[in-house]
Amino acid sequence: MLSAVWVIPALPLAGVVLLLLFGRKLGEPWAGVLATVMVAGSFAASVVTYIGLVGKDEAHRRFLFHLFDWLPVGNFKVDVGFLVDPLSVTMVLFVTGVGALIHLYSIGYMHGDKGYPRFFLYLNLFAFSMLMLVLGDNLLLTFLGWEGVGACSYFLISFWFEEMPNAVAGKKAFVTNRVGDWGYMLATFLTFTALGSITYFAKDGSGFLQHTDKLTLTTATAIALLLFVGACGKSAQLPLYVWLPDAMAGPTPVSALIHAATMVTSGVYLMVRVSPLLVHTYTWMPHVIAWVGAITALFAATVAVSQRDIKKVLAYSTVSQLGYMFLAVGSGAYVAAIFHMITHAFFKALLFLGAGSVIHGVHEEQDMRFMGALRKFMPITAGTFIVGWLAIAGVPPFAGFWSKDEILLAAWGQNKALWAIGLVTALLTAYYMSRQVFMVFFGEPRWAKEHAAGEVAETEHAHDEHAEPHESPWTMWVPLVVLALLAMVGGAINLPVKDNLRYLAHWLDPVVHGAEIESAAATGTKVALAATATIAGLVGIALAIGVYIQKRLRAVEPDLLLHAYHYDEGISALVGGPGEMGAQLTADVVDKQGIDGLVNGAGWLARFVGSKVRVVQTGFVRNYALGIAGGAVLALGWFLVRAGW
Amino acid sequence: MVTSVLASVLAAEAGGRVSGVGFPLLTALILVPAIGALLIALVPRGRGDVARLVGVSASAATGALSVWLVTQFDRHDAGFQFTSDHLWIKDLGISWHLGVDGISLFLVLLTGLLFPIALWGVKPHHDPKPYMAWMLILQAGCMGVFLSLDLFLFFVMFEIVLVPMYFLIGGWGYADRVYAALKFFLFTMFGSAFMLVGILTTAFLAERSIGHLTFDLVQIAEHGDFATNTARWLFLSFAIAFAVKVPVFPLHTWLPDAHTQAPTAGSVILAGVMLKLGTYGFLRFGLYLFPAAAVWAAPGLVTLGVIGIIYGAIVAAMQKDLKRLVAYSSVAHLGFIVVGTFALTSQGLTGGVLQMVNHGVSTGALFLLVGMIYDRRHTRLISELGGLQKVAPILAGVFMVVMLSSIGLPALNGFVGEYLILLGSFVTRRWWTVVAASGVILAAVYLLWAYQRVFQGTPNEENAATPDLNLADGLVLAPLLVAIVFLGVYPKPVLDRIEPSVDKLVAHVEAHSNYRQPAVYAKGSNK
Amino acid sequence: MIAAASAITPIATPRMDWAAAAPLLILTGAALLLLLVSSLTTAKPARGTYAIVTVLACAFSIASAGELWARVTDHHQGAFTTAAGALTIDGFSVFFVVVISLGIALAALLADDYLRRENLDGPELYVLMLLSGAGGIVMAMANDLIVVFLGLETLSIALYVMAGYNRRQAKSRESAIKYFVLGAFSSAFLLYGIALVYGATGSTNLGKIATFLAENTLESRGLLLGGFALLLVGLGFKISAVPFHEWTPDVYQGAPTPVTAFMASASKAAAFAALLRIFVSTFHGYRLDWQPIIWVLAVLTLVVGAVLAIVQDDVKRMMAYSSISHAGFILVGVQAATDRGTSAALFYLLAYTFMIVGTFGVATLVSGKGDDDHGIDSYRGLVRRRPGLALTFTVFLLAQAGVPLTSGFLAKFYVIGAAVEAHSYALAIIAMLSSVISAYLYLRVVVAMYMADVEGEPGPRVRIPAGAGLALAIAVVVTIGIGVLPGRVVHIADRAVPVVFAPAAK
Amino acid sequence: MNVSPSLYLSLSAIMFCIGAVGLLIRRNPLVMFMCVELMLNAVNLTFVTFSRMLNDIGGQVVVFFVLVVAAAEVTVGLGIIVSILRRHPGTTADDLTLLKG
Repeated sequence: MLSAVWVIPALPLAGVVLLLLFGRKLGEPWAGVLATVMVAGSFAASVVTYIGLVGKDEAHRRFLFHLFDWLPVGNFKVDVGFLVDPLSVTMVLFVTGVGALIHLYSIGYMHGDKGYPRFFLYLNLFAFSMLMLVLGDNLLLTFLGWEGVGACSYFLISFWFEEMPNAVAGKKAFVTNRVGDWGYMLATFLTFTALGSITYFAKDGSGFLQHTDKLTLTTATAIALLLFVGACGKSAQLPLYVWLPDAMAGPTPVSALIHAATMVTSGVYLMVRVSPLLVHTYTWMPHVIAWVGAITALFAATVAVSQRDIKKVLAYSTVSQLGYMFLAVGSGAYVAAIFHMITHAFFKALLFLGAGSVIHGVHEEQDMRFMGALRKFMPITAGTFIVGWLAIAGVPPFAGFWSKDEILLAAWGQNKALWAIGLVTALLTAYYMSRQVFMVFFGEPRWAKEHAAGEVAETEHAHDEHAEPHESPWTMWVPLVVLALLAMVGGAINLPVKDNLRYLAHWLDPVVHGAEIESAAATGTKVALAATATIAGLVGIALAIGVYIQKRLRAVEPDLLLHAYHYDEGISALVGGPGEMGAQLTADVVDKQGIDGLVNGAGWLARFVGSKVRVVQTGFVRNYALGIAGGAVLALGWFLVRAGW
Repeated sequence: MVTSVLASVLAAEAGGRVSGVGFPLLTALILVPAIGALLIALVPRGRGDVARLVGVSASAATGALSVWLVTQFDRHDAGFQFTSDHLWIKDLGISWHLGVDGISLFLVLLTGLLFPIALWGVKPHHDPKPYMAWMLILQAGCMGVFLSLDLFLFFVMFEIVLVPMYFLIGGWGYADRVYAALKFFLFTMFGSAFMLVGILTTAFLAERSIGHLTFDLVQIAEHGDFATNTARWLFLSFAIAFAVKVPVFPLHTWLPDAHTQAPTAGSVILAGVMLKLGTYGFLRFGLYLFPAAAVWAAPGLVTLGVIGIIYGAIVAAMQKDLKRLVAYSSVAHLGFIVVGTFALTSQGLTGGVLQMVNHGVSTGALFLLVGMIYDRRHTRLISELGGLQKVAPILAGVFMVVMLSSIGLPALNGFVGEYLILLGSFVTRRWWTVVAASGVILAAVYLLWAYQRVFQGTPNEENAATPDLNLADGLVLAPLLVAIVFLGVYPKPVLDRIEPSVDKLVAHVEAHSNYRQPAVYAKGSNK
Repeated sequence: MIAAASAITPIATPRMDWAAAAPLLILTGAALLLLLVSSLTTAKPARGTYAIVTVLACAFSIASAGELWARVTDHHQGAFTTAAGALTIDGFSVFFVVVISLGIALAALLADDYLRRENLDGPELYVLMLLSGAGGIVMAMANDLIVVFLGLETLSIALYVMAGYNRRQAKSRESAIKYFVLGAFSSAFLLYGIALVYGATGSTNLGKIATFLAENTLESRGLLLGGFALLLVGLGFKISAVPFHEWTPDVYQGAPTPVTAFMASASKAAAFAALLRIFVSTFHGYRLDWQPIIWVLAVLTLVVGAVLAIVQDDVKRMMAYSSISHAGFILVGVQAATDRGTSAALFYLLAYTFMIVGTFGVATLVSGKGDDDHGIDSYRGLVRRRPGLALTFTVFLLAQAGVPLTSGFLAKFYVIGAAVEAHSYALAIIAMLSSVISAYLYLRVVVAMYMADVEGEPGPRVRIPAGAGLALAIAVVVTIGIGVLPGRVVHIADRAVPVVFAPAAK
Repeated sequence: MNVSPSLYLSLSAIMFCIGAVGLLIRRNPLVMFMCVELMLNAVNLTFVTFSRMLNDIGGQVVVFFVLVVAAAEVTVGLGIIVSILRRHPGTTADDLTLLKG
């Protein structure tokens, strides 16, 4: 039953083809239904595969499925084939699962959009690419998915292309990702030239992960670094995170699916996938990953504190949480990374969809300053959103608590400073999420004011509709509820309380075996750390209450943070200013005037010389005769010299 | 004029040595379009429709022949197949020597198929009769270049293609066409000037070691031996001609003018086929003829290739004319091919050859699309376009796919070529590759930016009136789109046919120079 | 000539092989016939009679040349001299008989209608052409410097008159006198050169000179080399090599166009024949002395011709300059001083004859009545008025530019090959680059014909008379024919290298 | 008295140069033409001298040819010159500059 694995990506692909051909005919809602069914189907297939894999004993939980040769040239062989092992299956499960839910959600959310079929076409294409990324049995096939999801996110971010900002955001996402892909490509070259293969595992044992020990320290580190560059691009880590906040320009389900749950985590997946290689790198390499992760986490958390756009907050929070995952990877806690990835997928998807539902409810308003008290109008959304909040804030027993705790524990083992940063981030996370919840669902309604004031252009159309915020249709809240449940109990897949309850750890063991660093900390320390983390979370919440509910404390929302330390603006200014000027210079001065100038100059020179020389042709016979005589004299001269006279 | 010789040659074929299928397939590939041109000359004036019919069918027939050639091609034979060899000018040892191998096979196919598409897809704005005739002569010439195995014959074909293209640009081009046509002709002739001297010198020097004067490529390549420095000079004399044709930075400035001013079909052929004359020349008459010198020159050429990649992209990004932008993108793409060629590894060369085809398909399609946009909007200025995706979604979608292939998105053809090239050059030219790879970022920058400005945003009223693609346009583009996807997803059949010849070439280079292909690339060697 | 021979031995008149001199006799005979008949009969003959007679004469001389070719290429006999070693009959001279006869015939075809158009009708031009042609053939056959001189003068004197043939036209008169004065001037140099060589070697007979130079080494070479210099001046003038070229544009432009065609083809060919036989063959041993000068002349001729051509706006003058640049190309073949160089030059001359006659033929037609309207503007949009003519002209232009599958390309290829074989790489490259420059001017004309936007008046309709049409047709067919299947001609040219005979010792 | 032939040669050389220079500096077509004649005769002198030095009759024979040629040139030349002077009396060589450039 494992060999049915090809069905998993095949279904969404079929969806793509069908939508491409008949999308317009199907129209709403059937296009959406079709797409949803396809992804749901591949979820089912994933479950089947999962069962199939569980059926095998731990040692043999790796299944290779060869489809066809892709790029066979000389010694370089890359096939299109799938690698089924605990890691990929885990990914597949939650990608298709969460994916299916979000598809379902979109049916309602995209209601009435003229691009309805196109949207689901893209979504399915994305699902397909993501599955290729996860299932691919070699770096290049993963890269195919890798770039595929990049392209899809480009399509989806600029989905409403009539608005130039969306288009720009999409382009920015693609290009920034490309910077990362540049590193990824080089990594594949280096891997191939060092080990003669870029296949993860091969039946004949020629897969590069099967003999990473042959690598020199330097090469291994170089490969790891380059792959990490790719990961930074895809998973929005410093310094390449800039595209993610802008990506919120896309429809909210997209933000939930691509920019929270699945695509952005693929960097983490990649790192875990090559964990056998990471162990052979210089000891400083993991630190690099950990520190980049930690700093990003803190950086983004601080920025989230003063964002006003409901989605921007979640965006920065996503960046921050991804930072967490890299912190985990860097600390050798691969399981924790995956664990957090999953739980994060649950609660962040939940939060985004909730946000979407809110935006939907208040008629495309995204500025939290014009919300408030919405819990009365959209109870389900509010309830589920609150669950998500508690989960991300790390309040036990919600999913977030467990995974975050694991990471902090690992960080503690790696480096106390990292742990400290993690802790502060946890506090901030709790704080800004509480801030969001309070601003949106509690306090006094400000949306009414907003309509009275009638500011903000994009809500004009809201007037003709009934101004009251309203709950969303079932297609939208059903996924919310499901995700909320998952966000509540998701932690159960890896409970540290008893070893045999750490399912995920055991499950993933074959993959990360040898790379995973088990925390050496005594149970007491563990408990203490857990407690500290929880307290930090609660403190954050408390502060938020103080600021936004009781209004005892003044809100700290400096512009510096609102503008994300002007990092993004700085880069844009650099590219748009000197960068573009330089390019313009190259095009106009160097190319047109310089090189082409030379070419035309040559032609001009010939004509110029001609026009000067032709005056010799005076028309006077005597001058012509002079020419002959002169020639004669010169010729005579030469010959007489030759003759030695 | 081409036809008369071909007629006589084909007549001679019966007696001649012909391998492969029973009848002189390669000669026919050159002859059929040439005769088509002759037929068109007989068509009465004012019967443009007839001329067009003849033109399209003749070029389509050639395309069919080239397809048949591919089916008959023996993928296990790395040498020249379907060869036909006849003395042409006895006293100078010049012969009508044709042959095809994995390197030229798909270029022949490309030439065979791109012409009918361009001829059928784009109607000339006036005088269809001479237009069609010139086009067919052009096709014959291009075929000749890819098929000829005789230095003289090659040069003849290499030069003769200038004339039809000159007339096509000058006669059916846009505002600045005369300047562009002259520039194109003279610039290329300048390059060929050196090559002609080079060819003659090669032949006369080879005469010593071979014993009799001959211009036969194979004989000279196998038996002619040249002093190290002589070989280098000779290589350079060829290289200049090819570098102009490719074009390699800094000899590229004829390209933007020619491509922009040429009529749409002309641009398609220029970019799709004629640029390959240069890169193909580098392979066949650079590496094969002067292996050692090529190895010696490789660093320089790879450097120029890399410069081309970056430079072309930067300049392209700043263009205000969409067609000119695409033209400059060719400079960048051809840069990749040069890098791959002079990486001197199986992957690099195979990727290079494949990329020639890919570029032909993608850029050909791009020029078709730009032409369609121009026909609808009568402007190519990016600033005057905008928001077309709203009114012409299919056009936008097709453009998007082609563009992504040009950017090098995996699962589309562009990626396969570029990846193999970079992979192939990574060991032999590591740091060059690192820089070259950044070309894929820049490609995304200028193309996406262009797409954004042309297709996204809200259309103003002129643009709002733009009609979408009609069925005919779709049918023209369909084969190209199929090729784009097929070559991206399942290039194996193509690679399998290219690779043996490439390996043979690499082996030839290794045999005649101190160069050794890094073990990791060579077949069979497994670390 | 016979006199020259009998001057040596008064008693025995030298054996004269009349068959060998057949081409000469035919041409001169035809000339005299035309004169006689036309002066004796008062009735005006049917139009075109003169031209037909001339063409027939040329046909016969070519036929006789065919006979001779069979003889000289026959192993038993091979090349031979006649008229007491004054004339050499070898592949070389036979080849030139053909080239020059062709030149006359084609020019005559052009002249036929032209003369009526300019109402200058009459036999004189044909007579002059035939005689001048005969002179040219004498130059090609000459085995004696004096015979060369005689041939040259016969050629030139007739040409002086032909240049001024269009009496009513000031330009024509001017070109005549310029050509005359400078021609006489330069032939004086030639003569002086002959004198010096005579003084140095004791003979004017090429054969004797060759053997003398081969057998003795001169203690002082001054006299001989001085002779070289002056011979080069004289011949350089005729082939219009820079700096002896300045008459060319003026005369070519001023002379009646058919005459220009004749000058550019036949007379140039004859001059090169002399140059090749004297320098490449006779003075072969001294090539190290004269090659450098030829090198310089070639470069100057190539570049100056090309550069000055591109700034002209009068097509006729343009072609005059481009003909200079072509002379440079032929000089490249001469400079090689090898058999291949000679064959290359021969091939070039043959190919060029057709190209240039065709070119000036088109000019004749396009200029229209008055033969004055040669500005490039009169070619604007010719393709609309006369697509056939435009295409024909395009062929000639591209051939001159050296585009493959035309005779012009093969000529260049051949010449450059010779240069390369002789290791004059620099010269080869310079030549090719200059051809790129001159390509510009040919393309300019093409642009005018095809790409000039013809708003406004399309210009007068061009009449294509039968004779000229035939000439152009022949020229275009041959130009492409030789370009596509040159094997035969190359084979002939290869075997047409001059032979220098020492007369049988008496 | 016997005169060294080199004197004759020098004399002829000088005559030749005089003729050449004359043609370069004079404007009257007739006079220019005479200069050419002078040059030709200078050459004749050279021939005769050489033929004496080499005592080979050929050189002297040449002179006759040259004279004949010269005569022929005269007839044609005068014809051309006259045809011009008849239309524009007093034309000098420098007035003939329609063709130039």
